[in-house]
Amino acid sequence: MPNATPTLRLEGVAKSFGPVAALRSGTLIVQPGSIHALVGENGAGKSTLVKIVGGVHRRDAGVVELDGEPVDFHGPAEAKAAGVAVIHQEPASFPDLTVAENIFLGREPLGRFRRIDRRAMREGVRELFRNLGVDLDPDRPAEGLSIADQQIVEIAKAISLDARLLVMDEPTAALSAVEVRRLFAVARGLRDAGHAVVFISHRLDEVADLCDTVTVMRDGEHVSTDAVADVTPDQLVRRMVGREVAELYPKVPSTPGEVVLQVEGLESTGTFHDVSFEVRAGEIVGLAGLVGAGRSEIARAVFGVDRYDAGRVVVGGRNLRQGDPAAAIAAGLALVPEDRRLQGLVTESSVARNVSAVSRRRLARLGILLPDAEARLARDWSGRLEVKAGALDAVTTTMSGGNQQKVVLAKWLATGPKVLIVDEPTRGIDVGTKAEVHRLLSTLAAEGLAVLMISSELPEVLGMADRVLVVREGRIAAELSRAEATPEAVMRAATPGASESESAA
Amino acid sequence: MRTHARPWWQRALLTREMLTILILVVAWVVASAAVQGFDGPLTITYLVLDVAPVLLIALPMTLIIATGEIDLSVASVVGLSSVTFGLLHQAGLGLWVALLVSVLLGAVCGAVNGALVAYAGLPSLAVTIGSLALYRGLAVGLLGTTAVTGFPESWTDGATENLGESPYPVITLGLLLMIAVFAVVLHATPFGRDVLDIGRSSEAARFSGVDVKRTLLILFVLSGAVSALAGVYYTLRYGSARGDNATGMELQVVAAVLLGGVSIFGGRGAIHGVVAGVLLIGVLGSALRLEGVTVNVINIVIGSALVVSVVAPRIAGGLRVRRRSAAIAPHEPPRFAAGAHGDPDGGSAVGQGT
Amino acid sequence: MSVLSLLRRREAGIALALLVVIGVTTAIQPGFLLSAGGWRDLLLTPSILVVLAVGQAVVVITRNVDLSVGSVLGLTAYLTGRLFIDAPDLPIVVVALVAVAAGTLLGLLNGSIVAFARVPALVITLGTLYVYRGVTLTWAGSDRIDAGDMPRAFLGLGTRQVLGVPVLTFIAAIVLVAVAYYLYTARGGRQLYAIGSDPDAAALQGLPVRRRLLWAFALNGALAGLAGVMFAARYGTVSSGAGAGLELQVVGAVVVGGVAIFGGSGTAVGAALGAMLLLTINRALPVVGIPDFWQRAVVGALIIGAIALDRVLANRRSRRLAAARDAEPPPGSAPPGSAPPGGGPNDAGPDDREEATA
Amino acid sequence: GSGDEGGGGGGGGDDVTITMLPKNLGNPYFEASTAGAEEAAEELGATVEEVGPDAASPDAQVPFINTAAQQGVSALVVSANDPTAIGDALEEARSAGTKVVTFDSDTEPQFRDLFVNQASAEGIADKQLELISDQIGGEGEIAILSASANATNQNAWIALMEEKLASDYPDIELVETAYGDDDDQTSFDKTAALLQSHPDLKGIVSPTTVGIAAAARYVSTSEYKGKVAVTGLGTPNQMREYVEDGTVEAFALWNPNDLGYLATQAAAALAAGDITGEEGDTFEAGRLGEFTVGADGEVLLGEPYVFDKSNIADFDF
Ligand SMILES: Nc1ncnc2c1ncn2[C@@H]1O[C@H](COP(=O)(O)OP(=O)(O)OP(=O)(O)O)[C@@H](O)[C@H]1O
Ligand SMILES: Nc1ncnc2c1ncn2[C@@H]1O[C@H](COP(=O)(O)OP(=O)(O)OP(=O)(O)O)[C@@H](O)[C@H]1O
Ligand SMILES: [Mg+2]
Ligand SMILES: [Mg+2]
Repeated sequence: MPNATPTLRLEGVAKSFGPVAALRSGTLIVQPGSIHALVGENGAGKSTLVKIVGGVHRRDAGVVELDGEPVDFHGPAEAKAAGVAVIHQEPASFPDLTVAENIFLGREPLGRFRRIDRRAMREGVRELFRNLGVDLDPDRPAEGLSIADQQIVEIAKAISLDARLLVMDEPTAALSAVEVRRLFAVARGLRDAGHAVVFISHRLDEVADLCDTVTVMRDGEHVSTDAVADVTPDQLVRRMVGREVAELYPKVPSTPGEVVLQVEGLESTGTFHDVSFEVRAGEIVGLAGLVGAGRSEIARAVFGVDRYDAGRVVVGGRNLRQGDPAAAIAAGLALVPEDRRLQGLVTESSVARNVSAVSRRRLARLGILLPDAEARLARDWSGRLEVKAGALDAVTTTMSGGNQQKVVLAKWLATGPKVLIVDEPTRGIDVGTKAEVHRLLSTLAAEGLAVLMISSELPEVLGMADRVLVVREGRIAAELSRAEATPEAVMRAATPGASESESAA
Repeated sequence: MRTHARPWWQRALLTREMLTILILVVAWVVASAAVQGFDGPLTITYLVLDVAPVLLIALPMTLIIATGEIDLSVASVVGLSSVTFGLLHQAGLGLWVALLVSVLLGAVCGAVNGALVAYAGLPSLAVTIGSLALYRGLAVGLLGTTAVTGFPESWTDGATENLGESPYPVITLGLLLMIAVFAVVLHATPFGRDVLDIGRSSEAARFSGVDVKRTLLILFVLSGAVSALAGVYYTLRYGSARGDNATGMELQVVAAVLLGGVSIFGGRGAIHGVVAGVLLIGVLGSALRLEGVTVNVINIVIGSALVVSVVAPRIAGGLRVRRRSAAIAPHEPPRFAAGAHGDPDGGSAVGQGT
Repeated sequence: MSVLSLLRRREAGIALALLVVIGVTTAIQPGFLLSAGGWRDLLLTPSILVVLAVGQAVVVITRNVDLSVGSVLGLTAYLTGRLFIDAPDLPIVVVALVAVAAGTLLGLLNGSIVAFARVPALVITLGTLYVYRGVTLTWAGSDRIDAGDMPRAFLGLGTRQVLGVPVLTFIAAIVLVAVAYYLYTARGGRQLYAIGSDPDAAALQGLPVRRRLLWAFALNGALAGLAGVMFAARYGTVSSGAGAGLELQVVGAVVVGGVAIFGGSGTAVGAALGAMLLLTINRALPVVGIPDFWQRAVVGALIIGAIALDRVLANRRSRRLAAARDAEPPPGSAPPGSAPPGGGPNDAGPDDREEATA
Repeated sequence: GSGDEGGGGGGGGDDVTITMLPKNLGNPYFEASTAGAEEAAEELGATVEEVGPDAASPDAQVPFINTAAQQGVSALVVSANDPTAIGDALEEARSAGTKVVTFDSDTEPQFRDLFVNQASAEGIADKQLELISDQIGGEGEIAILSASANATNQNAWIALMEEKLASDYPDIELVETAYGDDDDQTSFDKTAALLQSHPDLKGIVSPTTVGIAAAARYVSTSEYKGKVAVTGLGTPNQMREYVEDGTVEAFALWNPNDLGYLATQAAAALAAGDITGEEGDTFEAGRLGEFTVGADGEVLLGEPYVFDKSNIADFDF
């Protein structure tokens, strides 16, 4: 390894959010002129580390140095000023501003009288986009940009800073193969110019392709740092997971029964097209695809929180009224949404209130809801799912992600559903809980529940599903049986621009 | 697992509502001791009569604000219902019919607001600023220069009479009934839970099968109908139906509700707090007037109380846990960057001017 | 910017509505526009509201609101008169500057509570609405400033015309141009839009959110102070109740002018046109034969109509954008659904406590 | 009648307390009447306290009436914002032992003990018509700029003026009655609107002090100065400037100071039990001399006084 002063040095950095220790001991040393991969499971603390480097969070403990100088950023502005550019995992664009304004916000080129020079700004954006090989109108509002385009805007913004350290948190998650290659070319150019780049991705092939060094994190701690050439993907996975992968997916075999959920020709302008599939009792159907492929939208439309333009949803032989979640619930549908903080839970409410949120009408006697009935239901289900919380009236904001997810599951299982749709059921959940959730889903399916599982984690889909549907650009691109569903087959079907050398980790 | 993290008395005492109730009690005790004339029986009578309309309207307003919306048109509905009630009486209709029609009209006014907010998705603040002008305009337009008077004594007396020899006006019973109904609805029915859930996260509520739109519509209809009822009371109390009745009362109602501990962002609030908030404003006004303090000072006291009641818990809470970036008034849940939110250091991450 | 895109803007619609109102009314009563007085009143009547609306627009763009403007106007108008009485030797310009400074201070007070305590602007400014008004009432008591108390030269500002344009209209126009220029071409101006568009993203970007909020409230306060001076000059009498109830009219004008109440979009020009439209309609109604009493109803219907129209236009646009994603194959993977529209004000993090159920 | 003991025990006849409740605070007209009240109180050895709402609405007046009842003051002197709306509150105050005198703007007679009338309604209506007719040469269009649409006294005068116009002034046409709500800004804007919508307008009559000042101010700086006559009821201080610059030829008013003085004298006489408010009762009112209670419990101050260039310098209120 080179011995120059590292551009970035983090040692023993820790960060907790209330009771959640997101980062216990983050260590990362990035040399100038190198591209450094940071890998780890969901919730390993990668984004938290990045946010500390970018000045979004302040560390609780540890050392952060830039070019050998200790730094302590009080805000993103200071990090930016110190030459750190960060592409955060969730793009944060301003829908009301134009693309060009989004990119140059706060550092617009100025003309006479300190007035913004829009022409120069537009030219600058065109130049950036030319380098990235994309074709976006700098003057269009950011409102309505696809996730991929938002990501591109973020990338352009970060690159335009010309920083000594560029950190990219899963920039490729939403990009097509072509765009990924262009991004890599830009990153290599920066490296060759002596900049340091940190690259986070769940796709290990990308890591092998682009990076020279790789750091593995697990449960908020540093596990290892090696030259990419020195480790195999299998080794990396084992370090990330901390145990053998197989036991994570305790699949219980079951025999599918009759069709419970049937979706026919579902269509929504700009989002998904001609979506048809069915789910049988006792079956787990996986819905795979790239982020932004439209899987969540399909689930939301089926459940009724979104409307659709054409097609129909049939549950237990009866047509489901569209745009009416209450009807869906009555028909036996349940949806564990992908964003538990925003959609799954009323985080400001207590465990008890969340668990009883859907069932409370059933619990009421003469219209009056007795706290006892509510507490009994909550105690029952949170006990069954082993929710760890101080008390039933504890507010869920402070709970760990895994426990929050269990509360969401408890809420829906308490309704006694026939079909359970789970969207990213284990996102941001630690390994132990993950296995628990998998075991639970598997058991429920064995008891005759129909499960539709959306997941961006390929191993999860492959490990749990009896059948895999692959969504690409809002269309069902392939249906694969458990036997046919290899990582390669799924990725090939999922990636737009045909079957280029994409393969899964 | 335990059901409660704290014993019941701590849970009851450590609420925002208790603060308002405590201040109310202190104000009452101090006024009784120090203000001449305050401890007389007339004080209670006048207090109840004076706060009645604000209290009535504050009840549905509590539910609306608890969902994170607002209804600024209430005082205009009071005016409009006062006018319809008067005109129908003038036209020779029975007062019960007039009352019924006025309340129905109020419900319709509320339904218009509700439809625009819930189904057309328009911001309630803007919509009800518009309907505030619209309904007041209709009221003033309908009655023009005149006021309708000459309501039967039996009705006007009913609005102000005391219960037997007690200092409590008859309407106290009605008020208590309304308070009880709204308290039960908000705190002990699934509907009330829906209301609070919508205020905390309307997105999550929708994903739990709550019909957010219908709930909002119901609340606005309720607000319109109760405001209209308050309008009828107003008319009878003053024996005069006028288009400009209760002008500006919307801000009094909102101030009382917020003083009672309801969060303007929604999701938090309790009826007993709001009742205390309404009474607190009434008691302060009554005591200060008895002391010969003029309206101006009363305005200052009420305004400061409002600001302090919002800022103080913030500062107190901020010392315990520095909380997240809510620098900005009514705002949507962020679509992204969930991580940036829970940051306990958010305070320092925001707005570092160089 | 091309002529076509200029015509398609939201402001063009309001301008058109304004022209129609003026046109129809003039056709019925030519003096409405074609007499010296008509022309003057057309320009003069809205000038104070224009100044207030432009200031309010800046605050609303940041996803806040300032309900205390009416009270600030009252206080500064009275201050103006008081200064003329108590310090008759002060030049008019100094008096005006003192009043503007006082407005700025009051605005800063609002802004700092909102920005530092992080509490909703609606509540805070509702509180200061009462407080500022109370201060004026206490200070003024039954006192009133009469025309005779103020210098003629100052009162002249309220009525004098230069080149056929009233002085106050000139002032309003200068304010409008300056603020519009700032909002459109200054970095700080664009940041106000960013803050209103997504406050959390703005913080994540490292924008100086607090400083900008303070600045927005201060600017609004300063303009309310200026409006107070204009009020004193135009009406010649200032009592402690001056400007009472003006806040809702101002917010109404801003909303009619196409400034979204949830921040992030709208222009100063729109707000100014909204103010002109409201007051011109007010004056036109009696001329076209609609009695006085119905004016407020028409104004209310207009406000509601304007917001509804905005929503229809926004829906059309997002549908178009969604359809566009299907039409031209996007560079990236498939487009996800656009953001849900509207969205209630929630999740801004009040205290983490369950409300008492007992 | 629960306040009897408290009121009687504490004060009795020697300690007369009077509450002065004008339509609203911040109105120079009432400032003058309160000054008169204080003058009278001082002469009588009574105490007078002025209270009132910031806006002229009846519902805002009620709490102050209630407060007076709670305090058990000897007498309440009030200018009513509505003839009936404050009636109940006044009755309760009276049953608590407080004497009620209305001045300037009356309630219905059963709600008060006395009404001190500034001038008879006929007198006021006649005087204003006389003034406007003189100023516009006896013919043409005129408009009225009133206070709020519900003001009792305004409406009574306007009704009388309309009658008189029809019978005695056939060549004068009343084209519109506008309402300025006793608010400067509204009155000012309403004046502009009146002139706008009636290009042939010859004169404006504003029977309210706020309205006439606003109208005069608008006209004085417009092209209408000297062409459109402005008259009505105003205070000399507010109107001096416009009389001197020729915008206004003449206007009328009684002396509000005297009005407050007389109302307070009457209130004290009631409180002392000297009079009961019956028709024919007489009482001594300090510097104003002796007054007799007329029909319906009315006490008449006198004829309105006309102010013009020749005499306006002699007054300061
Ligand atoms: N603001 C926060 N408040 C509470 N917990 C948080 C917060 N941000 C992150 N966490 C928790 O900290 C842990 C680490 O999260 P982080 O986002 O850093 O993971 P990650 O490695 O980036 O995962 P992914 O691969 O899914 O992006 C998770 O358990 C997460 O739920
Ligand atoms: N332009 C946008 N503005 C706001 N939110 C968006 C936008 N695009 C996508 N989203 C949201 O981001 C989330 C992820 O995208 P989406 O659901 O379309 O893809 P998906 O196939 O379900 O991907 P995944 O579930 O793997 O994240 C969704 O909740 C969607 O509503
Ligand atoms: Mg991450
Ligand atoms: Mg998804």
